[in-house]
Amino acid sequence: MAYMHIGKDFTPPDVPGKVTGRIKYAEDYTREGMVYARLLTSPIPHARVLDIDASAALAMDGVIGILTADDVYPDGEPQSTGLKILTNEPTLVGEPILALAAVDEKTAESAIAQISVTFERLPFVLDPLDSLQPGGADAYNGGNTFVFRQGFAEEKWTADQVASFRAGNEPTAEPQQTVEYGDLDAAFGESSYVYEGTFTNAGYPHHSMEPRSALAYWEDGKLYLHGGSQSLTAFADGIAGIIGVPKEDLVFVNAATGGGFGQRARAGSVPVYAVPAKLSQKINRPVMMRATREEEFTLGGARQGLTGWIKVGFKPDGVMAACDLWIVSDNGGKGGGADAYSAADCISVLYQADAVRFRGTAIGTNTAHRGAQRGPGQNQIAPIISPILDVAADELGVSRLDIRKINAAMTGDVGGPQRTPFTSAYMPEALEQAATEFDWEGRQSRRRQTNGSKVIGLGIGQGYHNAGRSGMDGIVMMGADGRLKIHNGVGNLGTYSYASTSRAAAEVLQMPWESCDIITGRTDLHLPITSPQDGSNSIFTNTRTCYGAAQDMLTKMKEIAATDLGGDPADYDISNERVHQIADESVGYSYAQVAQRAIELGGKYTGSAELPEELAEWTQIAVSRLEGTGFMGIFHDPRHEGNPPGFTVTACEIELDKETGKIDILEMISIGEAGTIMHPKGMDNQLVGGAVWGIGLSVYERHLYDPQNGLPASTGYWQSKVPTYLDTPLKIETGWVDLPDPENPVGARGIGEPSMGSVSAALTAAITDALDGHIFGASPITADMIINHVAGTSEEAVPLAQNNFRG
Amino acid sequence: MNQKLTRRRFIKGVIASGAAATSTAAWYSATGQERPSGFVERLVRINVNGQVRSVDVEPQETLASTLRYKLGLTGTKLGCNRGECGACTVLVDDVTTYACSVLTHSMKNGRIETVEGLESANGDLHPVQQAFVEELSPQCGYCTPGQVMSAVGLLRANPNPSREEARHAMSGNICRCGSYDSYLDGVMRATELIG
Amino acid sequence: MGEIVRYKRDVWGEEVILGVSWDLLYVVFMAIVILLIAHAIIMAALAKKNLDRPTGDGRRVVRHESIDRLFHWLMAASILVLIFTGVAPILGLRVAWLDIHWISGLLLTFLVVAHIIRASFWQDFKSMLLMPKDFAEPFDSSRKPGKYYFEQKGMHWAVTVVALAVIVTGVLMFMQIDSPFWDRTNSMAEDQLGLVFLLHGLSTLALVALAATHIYFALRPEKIFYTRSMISGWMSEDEMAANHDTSKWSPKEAE
Amino acid sequence: MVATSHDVMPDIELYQPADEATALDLASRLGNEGWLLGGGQDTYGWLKDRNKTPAAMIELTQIDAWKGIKEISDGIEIGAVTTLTEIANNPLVQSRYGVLAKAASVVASPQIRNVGTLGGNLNQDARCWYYRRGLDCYRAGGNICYADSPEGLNREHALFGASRCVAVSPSDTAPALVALDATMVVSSSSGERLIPAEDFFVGPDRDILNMTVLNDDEILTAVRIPNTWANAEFYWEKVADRNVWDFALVNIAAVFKVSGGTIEDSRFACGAVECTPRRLEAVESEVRGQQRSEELAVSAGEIATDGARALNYNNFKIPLMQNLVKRAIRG
Repeated sequence: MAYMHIGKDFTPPDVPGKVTGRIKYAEDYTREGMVYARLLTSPIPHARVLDIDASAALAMDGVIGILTADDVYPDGEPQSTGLKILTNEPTLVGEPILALAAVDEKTAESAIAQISVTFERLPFVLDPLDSLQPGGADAYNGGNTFVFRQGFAEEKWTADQVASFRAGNEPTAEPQQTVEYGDLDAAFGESSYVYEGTFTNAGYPHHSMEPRSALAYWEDGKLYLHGGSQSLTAFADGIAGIIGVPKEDLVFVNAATGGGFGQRARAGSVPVYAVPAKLSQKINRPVMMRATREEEFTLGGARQGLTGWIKVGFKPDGVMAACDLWIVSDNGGKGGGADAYSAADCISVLYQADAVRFRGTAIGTNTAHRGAQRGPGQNQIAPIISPILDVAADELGVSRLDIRKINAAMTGDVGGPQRTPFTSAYMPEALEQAATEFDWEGRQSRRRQTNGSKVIGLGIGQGYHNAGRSGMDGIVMMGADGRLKIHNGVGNLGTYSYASTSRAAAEVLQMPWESCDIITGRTDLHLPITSPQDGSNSIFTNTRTCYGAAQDMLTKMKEIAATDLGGDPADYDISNERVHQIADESVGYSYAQVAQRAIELGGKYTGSAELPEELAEWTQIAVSRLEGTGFMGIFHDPRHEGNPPGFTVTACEIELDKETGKIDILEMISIGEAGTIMHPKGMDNQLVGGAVWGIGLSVYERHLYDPQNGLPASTGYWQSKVPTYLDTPLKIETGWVDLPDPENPVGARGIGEPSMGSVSAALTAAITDALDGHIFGASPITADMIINHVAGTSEEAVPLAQNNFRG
Repeated sequence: MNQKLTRRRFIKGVIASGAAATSTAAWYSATGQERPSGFVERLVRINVNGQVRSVDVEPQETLASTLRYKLGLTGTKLGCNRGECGACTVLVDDVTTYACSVLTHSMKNGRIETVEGLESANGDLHPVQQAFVEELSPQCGYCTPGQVMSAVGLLRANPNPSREEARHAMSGNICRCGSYDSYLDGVMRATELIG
Repeated sequence: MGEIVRYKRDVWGEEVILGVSWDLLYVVFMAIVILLIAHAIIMAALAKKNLDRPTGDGRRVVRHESIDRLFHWLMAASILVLIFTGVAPILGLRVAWLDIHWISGLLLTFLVVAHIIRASFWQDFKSMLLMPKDFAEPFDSSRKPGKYYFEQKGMHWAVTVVALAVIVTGVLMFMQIDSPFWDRTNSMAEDQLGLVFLLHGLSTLALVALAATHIYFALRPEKIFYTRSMISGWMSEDEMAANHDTSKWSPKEAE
Repeated sequence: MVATSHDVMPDIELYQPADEATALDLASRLGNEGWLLGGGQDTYGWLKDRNKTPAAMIELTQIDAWKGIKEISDGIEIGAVTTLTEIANNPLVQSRYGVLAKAASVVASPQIRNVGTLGGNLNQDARCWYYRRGLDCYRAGGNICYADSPEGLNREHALFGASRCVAVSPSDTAPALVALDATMVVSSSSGERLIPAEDFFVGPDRDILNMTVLNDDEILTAVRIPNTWANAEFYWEKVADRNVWDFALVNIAAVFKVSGGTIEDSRFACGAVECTPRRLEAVESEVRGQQRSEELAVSAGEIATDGARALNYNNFKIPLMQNLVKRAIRG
């Protein structure tokens, strides 16, 4: 289809502000009378606050006040996992206990040093398997796991069960969760190659560039909150609840966010924004709470670490017959996510196994909180499963590309334990495109070629994430100037999806981009509800809403024109910012005119009547404030059917130095399969960005805690090893399949998460390739692990440990 | 308060016959001595983006603090405040420098440039900025001012770098979004714009 | 100055004992020097009255068997080495002291244990026992002691207590460093560790004071024949008669 | 009293002496309350964290006499506050002492090299994570090592010369200077002393609180590199996790006098395996008079790690160090 906007590059309106430094992040704002808050955080991994003596601090010059958990939770803290605003029951080092406000940060820091907190030290644990041991410590007060609607519970295995798992065997304990489909035994029976082994994924920290600083002040009964988030209205909707301010009284200002990869999608991940809000309320001054990099590590949280056992069977032709997966996941100090289930789901989707069984147990540890972050489960399992596929291919004499093609998902297939059909799926096309552009076949002659201590490894890998939601709302407005105002509640997290989804509205109305304004950045501009911008969903979810709202406006334009100018709405079409009769283009209204007429007519044309049912409360507030101010197109998106997948395929060639353990990625190409491409440069950014994340996951990023005392050791960029320019390829080639998805009006699906998984899959496959098929069963695979493997030395590591060095 | 008493300090105490070291300022005032020469004056005139500004700068103040909180130049970002990310990169006499990890007093004789000072008088973007827009180099944008400054510093020293040279020159800037490839595209595009 | 105990923060930020304040080393050292100088001055002032010292000529009796002398000097050497190696880093001397320190410490421990066993079973243990009646000895010039006079016994037992304290804490500290026999762990809680360091430090200070006093008296002109006896083993009958009660101590004649 | 994350520079005095005499006078007057400031890249983190609390900083970078690279009768002299970037790009250093130019060019990141000085790189403090966190460990004057234990995070720690503290020398330029047999020029108000590079660094057995033999009143003002190893064949390699910012897991600097394929003489130094740069004299004697060969490389590599005592997670440094020695000998 020939689109006016879709699939074309454009400059999102915030880009100039980013290159000039003009765009404002939360900490760039000031406010008359602003004071500075700093946090006092727990130095102890698991403790109970017995007493806080802040008298000396409060007596200091320049100290304004403090905020404690008792202020925040006058009726007691919620007894569940999940992050709290402040707590008297810290379950990890760095958890905020109180905040202190002073005239400047230096004073605040000095004053905090004068606060005396008496703790009761409680037993702590840093690895789920240690907690599962009989007598092992529990991370939470009341257990090591939290059962929804039931509360804390304690789960223990026998010592033998833990030891046997650590020794590499299938866990024999009862899992918390079991999901399966197909006849597992029969499928393994059909298999001619079966791999079985344990694996460990370290968690990886969020570490967005902008620490989660926030500014809050109250004016005329309204709370103004400046903070960074991935989602604008979805986040505001949630944080209002956490702070306890009515939605209509919260103005959330968030023009730009310095990085969001999952942990800033939902307010529940950032309850600390309530600290300046509540402190400001208490001391009646604007409060800027600046978070340090170290605090950002703790507040920002991390992806779950997984410790698992996997058994995969392949039929003689390479078809994946069965996959049996048993995962103990690390829920951290504040509860975690469902990564382990998603890992199994991902294997089912990507490799279309005949039978899959997933068993899982999630256990808390006194480490950073875990949650949404670029590819929950799918990306952790990518570096584990991909080398297994390669070893199977070699064993079965199938090419490594073919084994992926044979098992690839396509339209009409189903995936996951729920056997959900895809809205569309073009994995074979993506594989083919990657192989062609990379010259996969041609490169096979270079496979395992050596040059001194260096050896070439080739890898190809796939990534997947469910990439689309629905059920949100859309609003477009037009004033008498005829400009289209697209009210977009999507967060500005750097993907530019707030802009590219808006282009669906412009497309519907055939509106030149110069005549469009995206209304976003702060909620007092009256924005509709959206889904949180996690799970690669924005493009799919919000093209639907923007498209729908513009469609509504288009319908209304035709109605007005038909009413005023005669004929039936169906007799009208649009072009060149006019709505006109198809038969006689001279009969019609300019958009400015039709908007003027709509405003005169009022009623449903200005949002005063006939609103869609089921509009979210948040959207209703926005509409009520926009009502009568202009021509309104409004839409509530019905639910879609099926699973809109985001797929990627990556191929890479590496040179691995067996003497130094260093890996040089010589070439890399990533192909996206995300339906219609909305914004090529944006797509390219997601692919190259995901690649850097995939490289970090596979070979660099660490999540270290000292087992002796529970202190986090990877709180900064240096210790957590976020990849740099020189750890990533000089050039990452990208491409995309670009076939439309039927469940989206413009054919688009999301891509953010899979772009990381396929890179991790390809890179670890290449490492395994370079090391003659050695499977580490771990992420990351760091230089020391490679050196030890090659030299035959080993470290005295605890097997399957997640937050420390692994064996 | 730290009760730590290092052994060396004890030795010094013995040698100096028990004269305990204290804060120097207190020591000088207590002993009635004049401060040694070289003590810094707080009020300094610094050249930022071509303008000379008078600022009251604390002795220990970092350049990033002065720029952001005294001069309101918030384009210079604090990502880590520890020289581990590069978001605060500015140019001092054309040399890329972490503003979080130098003292304003150390740089006061230099020509300081921040991302706010790159546009021409008529508001045109600097070629690097223009190229970064064209190539959609930034993602979240938080590291972008630092990336821009590193690229500008590179192109002043080497107007025609190879992509490999560019990535080495840019390597002191972390981009957590992973937009390195797009930034390098931007740098290469900028070399074309500069011509 | 003025503090006795140094504190530090444990790994979770809570204040715990770090050890003794080494300022006290200076204090103890100065105090001992002043006391001993004062003693020397007083003794010098009183010197005229004590002109007729016993002579070392004439018949000799055995005061210390060669094995005892060997024990003494080995202990003395190890203690001096321990003090020097322990104090050197405090004084800021850059010497690789730790290995010498723990090796000497082990030697001292061995000697002390051996000495305790020997003294308990093979030596005249009673001769060193400090009895209540002995406390009258310094105030009654008519009372003469057996083999060891009151101050010697006092010194011996003070050194015993302090040396045992230093050894016990030293062994605990030794277990906290890597050695040829084991790899260290962090099994001891930091507050306990601090207490051990404190006791080791305090006993070190006491040992420094005792060692200084001991050496001072060993070098005093009126006592130097004891030092000679610790080197050569004998004292003269004259010396014995002047200072000891032969009814309580009857040594055999020296060869 | 409770741990909190600090981020703001606390009050501290700053002196910017313009000449040598004033600087030396300040160093002597302030003693250990004065913090010598080169480029400050190993300063502000300490101060912001409030883990080091000197009363004043003495900035040395305004003193022109201590800057720059010049030829002297025997080799070259590099002022201690010369930036690493300048050293890496200096034609004299590049042509005659390539091993140092290479080492300087891979320190940390470009911006750090732009302000970071040679003196600062040589005098930088241990990078042990526990120590940097401000824990009261041995090196901080405490009575415990958190890293040297079965569970401690000691992947980056020492193979040799540990004595209670197991931190390693983090410097890249230090091994290069040891290999080049450089001399440190150390000044104080009472005069100047010359210290061979090898003796400039001190292990925890001799001084657990300091990484160098500099006294409180002393300033490293220059480094002299003799002609002995000018234009020698050299090998430099740094293996770190990431190629920017990270400190070496192991680095190696080696210089060779080779004649007709025979190694007549050589000097080897490795960093990050001991608290000081580790000179590999046994390797030097092993290769003396030998032809470069794979066999020689292997045997010398094994000799290099004689006496290594690995902790729980740094075993890998043994093969890594052996491999780097091998690579140096292969050329």
